Amino acid sequence: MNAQLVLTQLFNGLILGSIYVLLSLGLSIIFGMLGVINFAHGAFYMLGAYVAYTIVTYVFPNFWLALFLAPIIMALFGAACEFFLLRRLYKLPIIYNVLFTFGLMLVFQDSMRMIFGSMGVPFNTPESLVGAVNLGFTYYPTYRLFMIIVTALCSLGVWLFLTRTRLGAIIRAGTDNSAMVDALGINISRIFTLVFALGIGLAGLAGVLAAPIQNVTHLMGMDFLIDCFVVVVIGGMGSIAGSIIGGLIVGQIIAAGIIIWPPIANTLIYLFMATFLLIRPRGLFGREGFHE
Amino acid sequence: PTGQAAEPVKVSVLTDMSGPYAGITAANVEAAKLAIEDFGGKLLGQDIEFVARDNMCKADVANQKAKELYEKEKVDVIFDCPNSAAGLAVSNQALLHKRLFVSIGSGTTRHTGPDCNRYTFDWAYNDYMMATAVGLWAAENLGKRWYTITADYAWGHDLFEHFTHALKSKGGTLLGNDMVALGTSDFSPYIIKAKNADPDVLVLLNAGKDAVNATKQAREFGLKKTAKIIHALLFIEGIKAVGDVFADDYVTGAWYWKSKNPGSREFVNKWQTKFNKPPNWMNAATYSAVTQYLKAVDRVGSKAPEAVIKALEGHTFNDLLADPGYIRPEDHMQVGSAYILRAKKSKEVTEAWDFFEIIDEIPAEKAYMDAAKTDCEMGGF
Amino acid sequence: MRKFRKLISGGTEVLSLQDVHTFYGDNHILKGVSFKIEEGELATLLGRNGAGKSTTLKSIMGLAPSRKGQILFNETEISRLKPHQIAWLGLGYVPEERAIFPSLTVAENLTLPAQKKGRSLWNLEKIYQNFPVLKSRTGNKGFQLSGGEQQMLAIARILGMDLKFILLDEPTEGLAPFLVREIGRISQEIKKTDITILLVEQNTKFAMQMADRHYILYEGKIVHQATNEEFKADKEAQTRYLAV
Amino acid sequence: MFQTKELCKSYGALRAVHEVTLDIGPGVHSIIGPNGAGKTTLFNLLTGFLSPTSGKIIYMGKDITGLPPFKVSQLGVSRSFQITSLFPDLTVYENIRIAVQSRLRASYNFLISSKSLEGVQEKTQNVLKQLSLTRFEGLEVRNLSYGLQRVLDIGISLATDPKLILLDEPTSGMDRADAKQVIQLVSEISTKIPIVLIEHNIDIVLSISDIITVMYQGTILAQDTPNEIQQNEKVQEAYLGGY
Amino acid sequence: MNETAISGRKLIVASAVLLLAVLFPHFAPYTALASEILIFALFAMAYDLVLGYSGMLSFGHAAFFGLGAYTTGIFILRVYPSILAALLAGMVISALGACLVGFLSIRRRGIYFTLITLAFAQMFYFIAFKWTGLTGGDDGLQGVPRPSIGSLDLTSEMTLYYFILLCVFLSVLIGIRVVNSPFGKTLQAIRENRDRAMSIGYNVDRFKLIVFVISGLFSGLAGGLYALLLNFVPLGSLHWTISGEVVIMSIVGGMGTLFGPMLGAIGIILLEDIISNFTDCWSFIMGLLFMASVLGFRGGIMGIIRRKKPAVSRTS
Ligand SMILES: Nc1ncnc2c1ncn2[C@@H]1O[C@H](COP(=O)(O)OP(=O)(O)OP(=O)(O)O)[C@@H](O)[C@H]1O
Ligand SMILES: Nc1ncnc2c1ncn2[C@@H]1O[C@H](COP(=O)(O)OP(=O)(O)OP(=O)(O)O)[C@@H](O)[C@H]1O
Ligand SMILES: [Mg+2]
Ligand SMILES: [Mg+2]
Repeated sequence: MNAQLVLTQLFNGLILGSIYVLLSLGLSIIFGMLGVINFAHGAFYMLGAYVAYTIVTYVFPNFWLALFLAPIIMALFGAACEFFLLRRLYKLPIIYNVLFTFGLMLVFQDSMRMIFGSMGVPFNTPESLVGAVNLGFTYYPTYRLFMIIVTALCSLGVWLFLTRTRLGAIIRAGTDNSAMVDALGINISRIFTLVFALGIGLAGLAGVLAAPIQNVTHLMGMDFLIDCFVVVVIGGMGSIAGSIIGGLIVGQIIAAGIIIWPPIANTLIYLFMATFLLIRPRGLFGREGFHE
Repeated sequence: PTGQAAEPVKVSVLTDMSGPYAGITAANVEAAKLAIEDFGGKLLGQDIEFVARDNMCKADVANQKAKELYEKEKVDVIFDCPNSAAGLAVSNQALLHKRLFVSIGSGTTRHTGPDCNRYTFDWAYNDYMMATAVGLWAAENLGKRWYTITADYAWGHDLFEHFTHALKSKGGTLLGNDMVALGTSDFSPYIIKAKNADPDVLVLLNAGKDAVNATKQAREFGLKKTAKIIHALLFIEGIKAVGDVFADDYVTGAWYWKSKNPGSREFVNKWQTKFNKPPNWMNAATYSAVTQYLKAVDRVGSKAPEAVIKALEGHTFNDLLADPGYIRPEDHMQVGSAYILRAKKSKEVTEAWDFFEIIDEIPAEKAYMDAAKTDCEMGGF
Repeated sequence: MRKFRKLISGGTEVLSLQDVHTFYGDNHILKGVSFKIEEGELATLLGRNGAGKSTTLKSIMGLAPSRKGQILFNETEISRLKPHQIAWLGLGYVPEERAIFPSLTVAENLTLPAQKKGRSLWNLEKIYQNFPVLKSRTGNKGFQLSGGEQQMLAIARILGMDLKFILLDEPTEGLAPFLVREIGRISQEIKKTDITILLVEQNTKFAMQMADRHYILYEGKIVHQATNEEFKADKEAQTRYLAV
Repeated sequence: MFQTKELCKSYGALRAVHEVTLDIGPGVHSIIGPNGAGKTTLFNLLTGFLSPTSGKIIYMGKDITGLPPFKVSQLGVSRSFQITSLFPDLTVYENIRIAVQSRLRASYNFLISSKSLEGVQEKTQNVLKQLSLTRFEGLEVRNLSYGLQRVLDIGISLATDPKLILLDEPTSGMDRADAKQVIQLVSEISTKIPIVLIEHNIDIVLSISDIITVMYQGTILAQDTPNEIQQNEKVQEAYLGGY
Repeated sequence: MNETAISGRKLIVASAVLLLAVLFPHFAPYTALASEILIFALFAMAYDLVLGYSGMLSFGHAAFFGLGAYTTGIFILRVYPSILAALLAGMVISALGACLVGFLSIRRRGIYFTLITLAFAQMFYFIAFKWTGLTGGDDGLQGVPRPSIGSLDLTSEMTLYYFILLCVFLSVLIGIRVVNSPFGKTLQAIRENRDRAMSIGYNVDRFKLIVFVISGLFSGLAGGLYALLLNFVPLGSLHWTISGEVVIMSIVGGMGTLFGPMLGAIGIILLEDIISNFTDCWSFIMGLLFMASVLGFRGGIMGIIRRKKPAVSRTS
C-alpha cells in the first residue's frame, strides 16, 4: 500500500465525487423547492447518456456537440416533465411523489431497454481526450481530469447562482413558502419549471460525462440513485454547499474503502452516514425543521 | 408406468426475459421452440406442449415460477434458469416435485457438486470449465504472470478459485486479486493497482455491465497495451452492444456459430432467417438440451421422470453443440469440448456478427473437473 | 382624470367584490360577499373569528380562488388571475400568519418582491427609517426573528413594490402597544400617498382610530357597513356584531 | 413554586434571555415586554423546549434544568404556544381526549380499546363544555377558525390537569368576544391553578394579573403589582413608550 | 343503535373478506402465489403501523423481513426443526433488530430518519452477503425444509397456504387492536404534531420505538413465512428493493388504513405476476400504473373504497 496508490485513489474519489456532486445538486434543489423526492433522478442521468449516444451516432459524431446539447435537451425534457406531470404532485404529501417518480424511473428505464436493448450501447472517449497525463505520482487519464474540471466549474456556477443572484434568492424563498412568493408578484410556477429543468440538466450533464467511462445501459442510474440520497443527507437537506461537499466526501470515503477493503467500499458510505447523523442530526448544513 | 403416457409431454423454459441477462437468454425460449419443431412437434403420439416463464433474474421469483410450472402447468421438465441462486432454488424444487430440471444459464458447480440431485442435470458448461479451458490455454500461450479482478459474489469467487487452480497447475504466479462489489461502476482504482503490478494477463471475473466498465477502463488506463485480457463470460451480443471495447480479449465458449458440428450449420441458418442474427452458445445449448431430452423420452417411450433420467445418465450423443457429448452419470454434468475464442478487432470483422475467432479446442476431459473429484453424492429418486 | 372624477363623484372605486363565493374543499366559506372600496380610503373588514375575513383577502389575492362572483380591481376582473398577476397590478398582501421567508435574511426578504424599475413605493432607506427594529437585524435569517419582528418584516416587505392597494390581515396581532401605534403611524404615512388599504382587525379600538369605513362580515356575508363616524356612534351595532 | 436563577439563553451574540431570576407563585403572573424581549424564549426554557446557556430552573424545589419537555409536562407544567399548535387532522374531541389520556400509563397499552378507558370520556366532555366547544367536537380542527383553534389550544393544556399553566399570547388574533371568554376562563382557572401569561393587550394584563414582570431585551426591567407597574416610568418609556 | 348498525356492516364485510381469503388459492394463478400475496399483505400491514399510523417513512424494513427469514431458515436447519419455534425465533430476532435500529434512528426525523433506516438495512444486507458460512451468501440459504407441526404436514402448498392464512389472520386481529388502542391513538397524535404531543407529556421517542418494534416483529413473521414458502432464503429478501416494494404497496393501497396496504400488496403482486407472463416490459406497465395511481386516486385503493383521503400527510 504505497503513497502513490493512495494519492491515485484520492483522485479517483474526486472523480466519483464529482459525478455525485452533479447528481446530488439537482436532487437537492428539486427536493428543497418542489418538495419532490425525485427517484427518477438516476433515470434522468441515464437518459442524458443515451441522448448523448444518439447525438454522437445518429446526428453528428462529435462528443463536444453531445456534451453541449445533451444537458440542454435534458433540461428541456425536464421542464416538460415538470410542466405536464410533476406539477400535479406539489399539493400532495411528499410520500406520493416518491411513488410517482419511482414509476417514472421504471418507465424511463424500461423504454430504453426496449429501444436500445438490455446490453447497453457503445460510447467512446473523445479522441482529443484519450491518453493520460503525468501527475508526478502517476499517469492519469486525461478524460478524467477533464471531468473534474467541468464539474468543479458547474458546481461553482450553480452555487453562485443560488446564493448570489436574486433569482437564486427567489428559489430559496420558494423553498420556504411558494404561495407567498407568488403573492408577491413572482410567477412561481415558472420558477418551479426552471428549477426542475436546472436539476435535470445537471443530471443530464453527469450522464454525458460518465458515458465514456461507464457502460451505457438502462440501469446505469440505479447504482447512483441511492448513493446520491446519502450524499444529500450528509450535506444536509436543502443546502447547496452541503450537496457539493457531501458529494466529495462520499467519493473520498469510497476511495478510502477501496484502499482498506474493497468489498466494503459501497457499504462504508452507509456506515459513515449513520454514524455521522448520530453526531450531526441534520448532516453538515441541514436547517432545523426543514423537511424533517 | 402407463396412464402417464396418456397426457402429452410438456416442456418449459424458465429464463431471464427482462433482467440483466435478458439480452443473452431471452432467446432461449425460441431455441426450445425450434428444437421441438425440428423434433417433429409430436411425442408419444401427442403434440408436445410448451410454456415459458420469466424469472426476472431473481431467485425468489424463479422459485415461485418453478412451483407454478411443476404444480399448475404440470410440466415434465424445466430448462435453463440463469443466476446461480435461482438455479439452485429451482433444482431444489425439482427434487421436491420429483421432476426434471436441466440447468443451462446458471454455471455454479454446486449443481454437479454438493447440491447435485437425481433430477437436476447441468448442460453445456459450468464455471469450472469456463475458467479452466481459457485458463490453461492462457497460461501456456499468453503468459504466467496474472492479475485478477473479481466480482465479489459466489459466481466470482467460484471462478477465481478455478482460474487460480488452472494457473497454479501450469506453475504461474498470481500477482494480485481484487474482490470488487457487484455493480461497481468505477474500476479505475483496481485497474491502476493492476497496472502497477504489470501482469502478462489481466483476468476479469465479472459479467455484463461490470465487465464492460472494467474493460473500458482497462483500455482507458492503457493496460490493454501491456497485457492481454481474459474474461469469464462473453457473448456476441455483448460485443455487438459495446463495439471495440473487447477487441483482442480471450474467453471460453461452449460453442460458436461457425462451429462445424453436425446440424450446427442448419440450426444457424434457420436462426439467421428467423431473427437475422446468429444464435449465441446459450441458445445452441438450450436447443441441444431440449432435443436430447425429447430423444430420451422417445427412447424409453415414457415421460416418467425416473425412466427418462436413467435414459439420460451415461448417454453419449453427437449434435450441434457437442461432438461427441456425454452425460456423466456420476454428477449429471453434460460434457463436451470447450473452445478458446478471441474477440476480433472491428476491422477484422468481415461478416456481420462474426465477432470471434476459434483459436483452440480443449477436450472435455481437460476442460471439466474429474467426475470422481466433484463432491457430489448423487441421491436416489 | 380619475382625481377629477373623484372630485365630482365623491371618489372612484378601486376594488369591488360582487357576490363572491369561496370554498375550502367542500365547506362553503364565503357565501356571496359584496363590497366596494374607494380610492385612497382605509376600509376595515371586521367580524368574529371564522367569519371569513382572511378568506376574503385570500380570495382577492387569488390564493383562495373564488368559485363564483366577480372581483374588479380598477375595472379589471381579477377573480380568475393568478396571485402573481394580481400582485403585479399593485396589490400588496400581508397575511395573518406573516409568512416571511425563514431561510432568507431580513435584507433578502425586503428585496425579494417583484419590483418595477423606480416604481417602488418606498426605497430601502425609507423602509429602514420606519422599521428601526429590522435595520438592526438585516443580516439575520427570518426564522431568528421574534413574533413581532416577523410581523414588522411582513409589512415592510411589500412596501418595496409598486403598490396601489394594500391588504393587511390583523397586522397588530401580538404586537406591543408601542408597535401598534407604529403600525398606525406607518399606515397613515402610506395613506397619504393615495394608497388604498383594506384592513382586517380584531383590535377594534385600533380599527376605529384608523378607518374611514367599516364592513362587517358574518358567516361569509357582509351584514353591515358604516363610515367610521356612524360606526363609532352606533354602539348598538358594535355590541351586536363585535360583542365589544 | 417555579424559580429561575440567572437564566441565560443566547443565540450567538444576541442575548435572547439574560440573567433572568424569577419567582412564580400562585395567581396570574403576567410577563409583558416589547416584541423580541425574550418572553417566548423564556417559556421555551421553562418547559424544556430549549436548554439554557447557563442558569438554573427549579420547580417545586426540584432542579429541572435540561429536562425534556415531556418530563416537565408530566411534572404538571403545561403550556400553550404563541403559534397555535394542535393535531390538525384529528377531531376536536380527539384533540382533548389525547390530552386527557396523556396522564394515564394506559397510554402505552396497545391491546385494549381506547374507548374502554374509564373516566376519559367524561373528563373530555367536561373540558369541551368548559370551553363551549362541544358543538364542534366532531370537526377536524384544521377546519376550525383561527380563533377557535386558539381556544382549543388552551383547552389541551387544561385537559392535562396541570399544576401550572404557561400561556403565550392566548388572546392574540381573537375577536373581543372570544378574547373575553378566554380571559374569563383564565381567571377562573387561576383561582385553582397558577398561570403564567404572556400578553400584549395591556388592558387585559392590568385587569387580571396579580403580578407583572416586564422584560426588555432579555432582562427583567421590573416586577410588581399592576398599578405599581403602571406608575413605573422605566416601564413607560421602555415598553409603552420608547423602543 | 347507529353504532351497532355500523359494527354489523363491518362484521359482514369482515366475514366476506375472510371467505374470499379461504377460497383465494382456488382462483389465484397458483397456490404458491396466493401464499406469497398473503405474506406481503402481512408485511405491508406491519409496515403501515410505522408509516401510516406513526408517519415514519422507514426505508429499511427489508432488514426486519430478511432478518425474520434468515433466522427462521437457520433455526430450522441448524438449531431445531420446528416451524413454530423457528417462526417465533424469527419474530424475536427481528424485533430485537428493530429495537436496535429504532433506538439509533428514531431521534432523527423526516428524510434523515428514512436514510438512517436505509443505511442499517444495507449493513444487514452486507453482513448476510459476506457471512457465507451462516447465510450461504448470495446463493441464498438453500434447502430449507418444512418440518411438520405435530401431525400437520406442511409440504403441500395448499396446507401451507392455510397455515399462513391463520398466522396472517391472527396478526391482523392484533393489528386492529393496536391502532384502536390508547397507544395507537397517541401515535396518531404524535404523527400530527410531535411538539404538542411532547408538551402534553408524551414520551414521543418511546412511543415511536415501541411501534417500530411491533412492526419489526410482524415483519419478521412475514419474513419467516416467506422462508418456509420458498424452501430457501434469497439474499434479495434483505435488499433495499424489498423496502421500496412495501413502501409502494402502502401508498398504492392507502396509508394509515391498515387494510389499504394489504390490498396494495395483493394488487401489485398479482399484476406483476400476470403481466410478466405475457410481456417482458412489465416494469414499464407497472411504472405507468404507479404514476396513474398517484394522479388518479390519491387515497389509494382504500381511498377509493372509502372516498376519503388517508390521514397521514406529514412524515416525521
Ligand atoms: N385551509 C382551510 N381549510 C379548510 N377550512 C378553512 C381553511 N382556512 C380557514 N378555513 C375555515 O374558513 C372559515 C373562515 O376562516 P378565516 O380564517 O377566513 O376566518 P377569519 O375571519 O380570518 O377568522 P380569524 O379572525 O380567526 O382569522 C373558518 O370557519 C375556517 O374554519
Ligand atoms: N432561533 C433563534 N436564533 C436567533 N435568534 C432568535 C431565535 N429565536 C428567537 N431569537 C431572538 O430572540 C429574541 C427573543 O425572541 P422571543 O421570541 O422570545 O421574543 P418575544 O418576547 O416572544 O417577542 P414576541 O412578543 O414578538 O413574540 C428576539 O430578538 C429573537 O429575534
Ligand atoms: Mg383571519
Ligand atoms: Mg413570543
